[in-house]
Amino acid sequence: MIKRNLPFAAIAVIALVAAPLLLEPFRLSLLAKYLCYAIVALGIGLAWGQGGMLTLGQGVFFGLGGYAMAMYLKLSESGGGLPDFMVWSGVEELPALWAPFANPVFALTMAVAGPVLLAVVLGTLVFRQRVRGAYFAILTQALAAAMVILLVGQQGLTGGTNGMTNFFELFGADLADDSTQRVLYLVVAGVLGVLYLATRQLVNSRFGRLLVAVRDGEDRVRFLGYDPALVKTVTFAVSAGLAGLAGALFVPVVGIISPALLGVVPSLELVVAVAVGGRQVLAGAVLGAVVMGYAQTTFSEQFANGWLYLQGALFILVMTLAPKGIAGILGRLRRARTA
Amino acid sequence: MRTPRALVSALLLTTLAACGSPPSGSGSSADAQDEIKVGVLHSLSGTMAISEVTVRDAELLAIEEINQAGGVLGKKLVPVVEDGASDWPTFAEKATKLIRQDKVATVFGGWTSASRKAMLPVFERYKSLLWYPVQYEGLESSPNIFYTGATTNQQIIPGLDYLKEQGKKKIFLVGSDYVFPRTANKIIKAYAAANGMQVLGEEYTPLGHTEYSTLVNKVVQAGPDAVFNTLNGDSNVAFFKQLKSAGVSAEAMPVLSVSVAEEEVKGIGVDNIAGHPVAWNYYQTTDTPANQAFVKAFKAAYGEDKVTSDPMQAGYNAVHLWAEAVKKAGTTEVEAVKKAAGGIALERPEGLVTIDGENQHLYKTARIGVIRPDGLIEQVWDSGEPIKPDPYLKGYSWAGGLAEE
Amino acid sequence: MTAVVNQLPIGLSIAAVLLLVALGLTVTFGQMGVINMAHGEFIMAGAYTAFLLGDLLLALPAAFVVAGLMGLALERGAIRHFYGRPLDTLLLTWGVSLVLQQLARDLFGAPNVQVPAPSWLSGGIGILPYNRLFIMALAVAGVAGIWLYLTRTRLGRRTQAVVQNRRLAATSGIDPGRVDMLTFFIGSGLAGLAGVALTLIGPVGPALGTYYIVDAFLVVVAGGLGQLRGAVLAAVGLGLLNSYAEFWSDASLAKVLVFAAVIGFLQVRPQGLVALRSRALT
Amino acid sequence: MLELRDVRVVFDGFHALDGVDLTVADGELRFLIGPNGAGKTTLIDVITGLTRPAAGRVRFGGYDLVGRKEHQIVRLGVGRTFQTSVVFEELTVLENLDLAACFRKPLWSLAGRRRGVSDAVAEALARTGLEPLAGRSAGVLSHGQRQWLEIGMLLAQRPRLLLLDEPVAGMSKDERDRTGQLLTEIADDHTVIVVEHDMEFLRRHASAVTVLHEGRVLVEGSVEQVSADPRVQEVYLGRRPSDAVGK
Repeated sequence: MIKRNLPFAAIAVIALVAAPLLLEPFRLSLLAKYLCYAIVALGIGLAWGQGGMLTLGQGVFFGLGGYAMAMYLKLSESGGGLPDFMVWSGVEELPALWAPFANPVFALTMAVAGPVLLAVVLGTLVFRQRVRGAYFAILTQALAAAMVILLVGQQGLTGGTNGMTNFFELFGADLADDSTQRVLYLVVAGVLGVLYLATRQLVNSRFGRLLVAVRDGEDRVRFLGYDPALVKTVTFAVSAGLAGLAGALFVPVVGIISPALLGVVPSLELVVAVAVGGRQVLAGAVLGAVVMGYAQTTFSEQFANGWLYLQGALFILVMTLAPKGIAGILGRLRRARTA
Repeated sequence: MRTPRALVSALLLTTLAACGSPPSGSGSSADAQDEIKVGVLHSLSGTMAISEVTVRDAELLAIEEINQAGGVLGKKLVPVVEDGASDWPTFAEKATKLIRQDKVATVFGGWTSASRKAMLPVFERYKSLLWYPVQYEGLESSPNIFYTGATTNQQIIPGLDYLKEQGKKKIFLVGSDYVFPRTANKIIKAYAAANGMQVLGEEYTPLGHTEYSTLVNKVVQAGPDAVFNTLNGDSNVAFFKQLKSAGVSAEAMPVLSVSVAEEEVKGIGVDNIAGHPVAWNYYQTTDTPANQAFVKAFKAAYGEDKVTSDPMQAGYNAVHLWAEAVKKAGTTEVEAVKKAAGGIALERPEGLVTIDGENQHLYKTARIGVIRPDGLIEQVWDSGEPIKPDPYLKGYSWAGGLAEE
Repeated sequence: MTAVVNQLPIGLSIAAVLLLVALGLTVTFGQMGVINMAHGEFIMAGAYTAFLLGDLLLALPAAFVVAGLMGLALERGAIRHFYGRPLDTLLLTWGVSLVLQQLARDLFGAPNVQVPAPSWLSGGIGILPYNRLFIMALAVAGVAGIWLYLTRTRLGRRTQAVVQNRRLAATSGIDPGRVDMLTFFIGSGLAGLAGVALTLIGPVGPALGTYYIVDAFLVVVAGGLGQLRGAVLAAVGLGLLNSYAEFWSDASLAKVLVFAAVIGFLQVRPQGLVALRSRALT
Repeated sequence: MLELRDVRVVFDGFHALDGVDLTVADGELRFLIGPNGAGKTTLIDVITGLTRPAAGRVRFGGYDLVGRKEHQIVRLGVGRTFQTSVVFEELTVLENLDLAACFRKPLWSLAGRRRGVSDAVAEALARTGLEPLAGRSAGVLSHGQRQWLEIGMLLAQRPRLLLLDEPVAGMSKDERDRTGQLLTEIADDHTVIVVEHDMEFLRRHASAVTVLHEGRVLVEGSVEQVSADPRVQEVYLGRRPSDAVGK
């Protein structure tokens, strides 16, 4: 098995090294952005593809991670003073909620722990009551809607609709500098690689088998002596943590976090990406996120109006003709070739 | 192990495809020497498209006019149009693309404050130039942005002056929940305190909110002389419809809006909003020779049923002002253009505008208008002369606490 | 004090809007288990029908048919291949909703359009304008109509039979496919009616559907799977909650509170307000 | 070991169980029979926590079962199968059994990959004769094999009390015989309750039988006693010929 994976690992490493060399800095940071989305997609692949939980609120966790990171960046630049948007919003004293985020370790921890905690609370509340399937999907979607309203309403704390932008440096490195962006790309790609392997390990473990069992027969699993609510909550929390980490990486790469990134539509778009790539295989989820991100950039550059048509049509086609996504098509091709 | 081999390869191929994608703007050798690329960056899709598409149209019209007249420095302007998709991070991304890949000389774009705030670091980072065409909340003066819409002392404060003149002492503030309304309302409250006016209430609703019966109830119960409305977009439609059906008339309780222009009136329904005042610097009916030409040209280009509005005109002006500055500087180089821009004065549809070299805003005439039954806006008051832009309200003693940098 | 009292009829009128936008969903989601994310765009289609006809009363039946036919096309063209896969349907119909939104933008333009309100709806009783009362009446009529249809007509009883046991219904001579078509036609048609009503109080533009879809789903979830009674109770409850929460705080907080209430509510009654007991192991 | 007292279940006014008393001793093999709607499956549902009784007590080895969640009851040592077998089709036979065997382990320890085959799983494989199919995905099994896999999963759980809901329904003659054999083996070292319709199967493998009718216990005794009882003949013959004894 290790042998079979070796060539791919080699190609991955080459791509990691080659992309920064071949790509213009602007394109490279776009690629880094897609890879951030790919980390979220990994979590969706786990929760939805493996666990059958269609989460339409993944943007919320992504956003929480992003905001935690943004708070740190803002504070580190203002040197403990008030961040720029608070001045505009008429806030006079640094809110107590903000103070601990001056510490990078705390901020990074919260970027993951915050989403995990929210997922655990929400998961416990809904899964214990056996809310599932479509109900769960709708609730997570409502969560995304409610979260956006909450963030926008607390302008003094969160920057409102604007969100937070105008970041200059991360750990002393100038974010505007191309070399910093290159390092960030490598970090994101590396993190994605590690998380991909870890998630794959989880999927292949007994826990992964249990998760599939919960997906296909939640009630039956109860009679095997497991608590499906616990299994689902843990999985949901893992996917939330992945999204949170992705959000934290996203902020220095893209330079902005705003409610627009975590609402209903971006959350759904990520699910679309996973479906297009192929939800049943983790690599499909990653592939989907990169492909859809790339497609969105390219198509919106060429025909802005067509993008919605294309996205909608692509989705209808994938769901009706290839529910297993690109991964399914490739898998079939491969089988056809070997057969 | 369960991962299809082909899939992993595909993943890598995509990565490499992204690598190999030819950066279309980098072929500068192909760039004809007689062309200047300029960026046009507005939301062409999503919720903001309603407003921004018309601004893009006006900007493209101005570019066309300049090309008809022989271009700038003997070169033709070539617009590179991008879609901000009503999404702030997309604005930042597309701005980066326009600057770094297309290497445009300048960008005209943005509408919401959020989109401007998102683009600001990009333009500052790459020392490029943005022309922002919409009235906004002030408290900003980026060296890399020219603001061709009104700042607060050219719209909000004249609006309040007008209400005061009309004897409206008790006002109620209604706004969408984002930066502009909140900042505007801070200014209004300070103004009211200094001018013996009373603010009876201050309410915010989420963007895209459409249920206003509770809010209308609150307003009616408070019984103000006038309402100061900073709602944005579709919410205005719901608000005015529900206000009208609650039996509130423009005579009894005028609602002064700062985000409702000719274009929006159509969607709200003239019946629902006729008689209410608005505050801008320009109306389609503004009586200047430049405006007659502009309205005519715009209708000829985009259809007789099209209306022109303040932000459209401000976008249209932005292109002409930039072209003027480039001519004066003799180059499109950013620092030279900025330097040349200060002091440029042009007769525009809204009247005489002058670029304030210091804060890169415009001297503009404030105009209050009332919506006519035909959907156009009739001017009922103006400031007499162009007002010097004062984004930090330094010239207003009562605004002391608001404007710290 | 009057303001507080006024919030009661206001809450009920909000409830009527919620009920109207959710009514079609209780039929399609409830009776067929289909999550139709394009429901909002059917509402939009109803509103644009009113715009094209320019007459409210004429628009009601027309919008019902237009939205109903769109629903029918969606059901025949795509959804019927997806029965038993509610999550896939959800994503599929979301794709449809994107396409419909862009289509509306291309057909009618991005700006909002104006549907003139009929003069006989100007004025009102107390705090409630006639147009609100009209919406409330329409909601009541919609509920009554659905109830009569399901319980008093042969077709309606067949629908119930198919919902309860598809195979059994099929063996007793009912064609479940046709019942599905009809159910979807009616559910989507109700969205069209809601769209016409919404032109009285809100914007008519390509984004119309997106403003209502989340609320509509919350009503259905809180109301319990496809239970008419539940949907009515949930709409009234959420409408009143919204009205008073906004009155005592603000609109943003009211929306968040409504979401929290639905989550909290599911803790007490996980299957919504009204739920059927089922012995089946799913 | 298992003791039910005056258990009542009401579905929308219908009394599915109307005061059932039942005692099953340690090591016993008990058959539950009765016409359709008699409440057999409901009784199992009550014991395993799927249905909450309106009234009555269910005690198992000193624990009160009413109000406990399904998985908690399993953890006390009560396992069951379902009429329509539910196995996880995407998992292999071995993985199905392995999951069943692992439920006592802490959840975090499951994050590791499975190494080897545990004793409980090996034993379940051997007893059900599914060894040759261990690596196959459960989705390709025949109906009979699925039932055995379910029983195997039950065995892998190492429960103290097994509840089998119509284990031979729909099986061929051969399969029924093998299941019967399996059942006898299991009954040697477990307490078992079997719900069954098939009278022939009953005669061959049952010793103690409880007959349910309209939510009540009609009669209890050996197969001979029960089938000779006129009331039993009446419920079966008089009302639902299709369920008649000896069908």
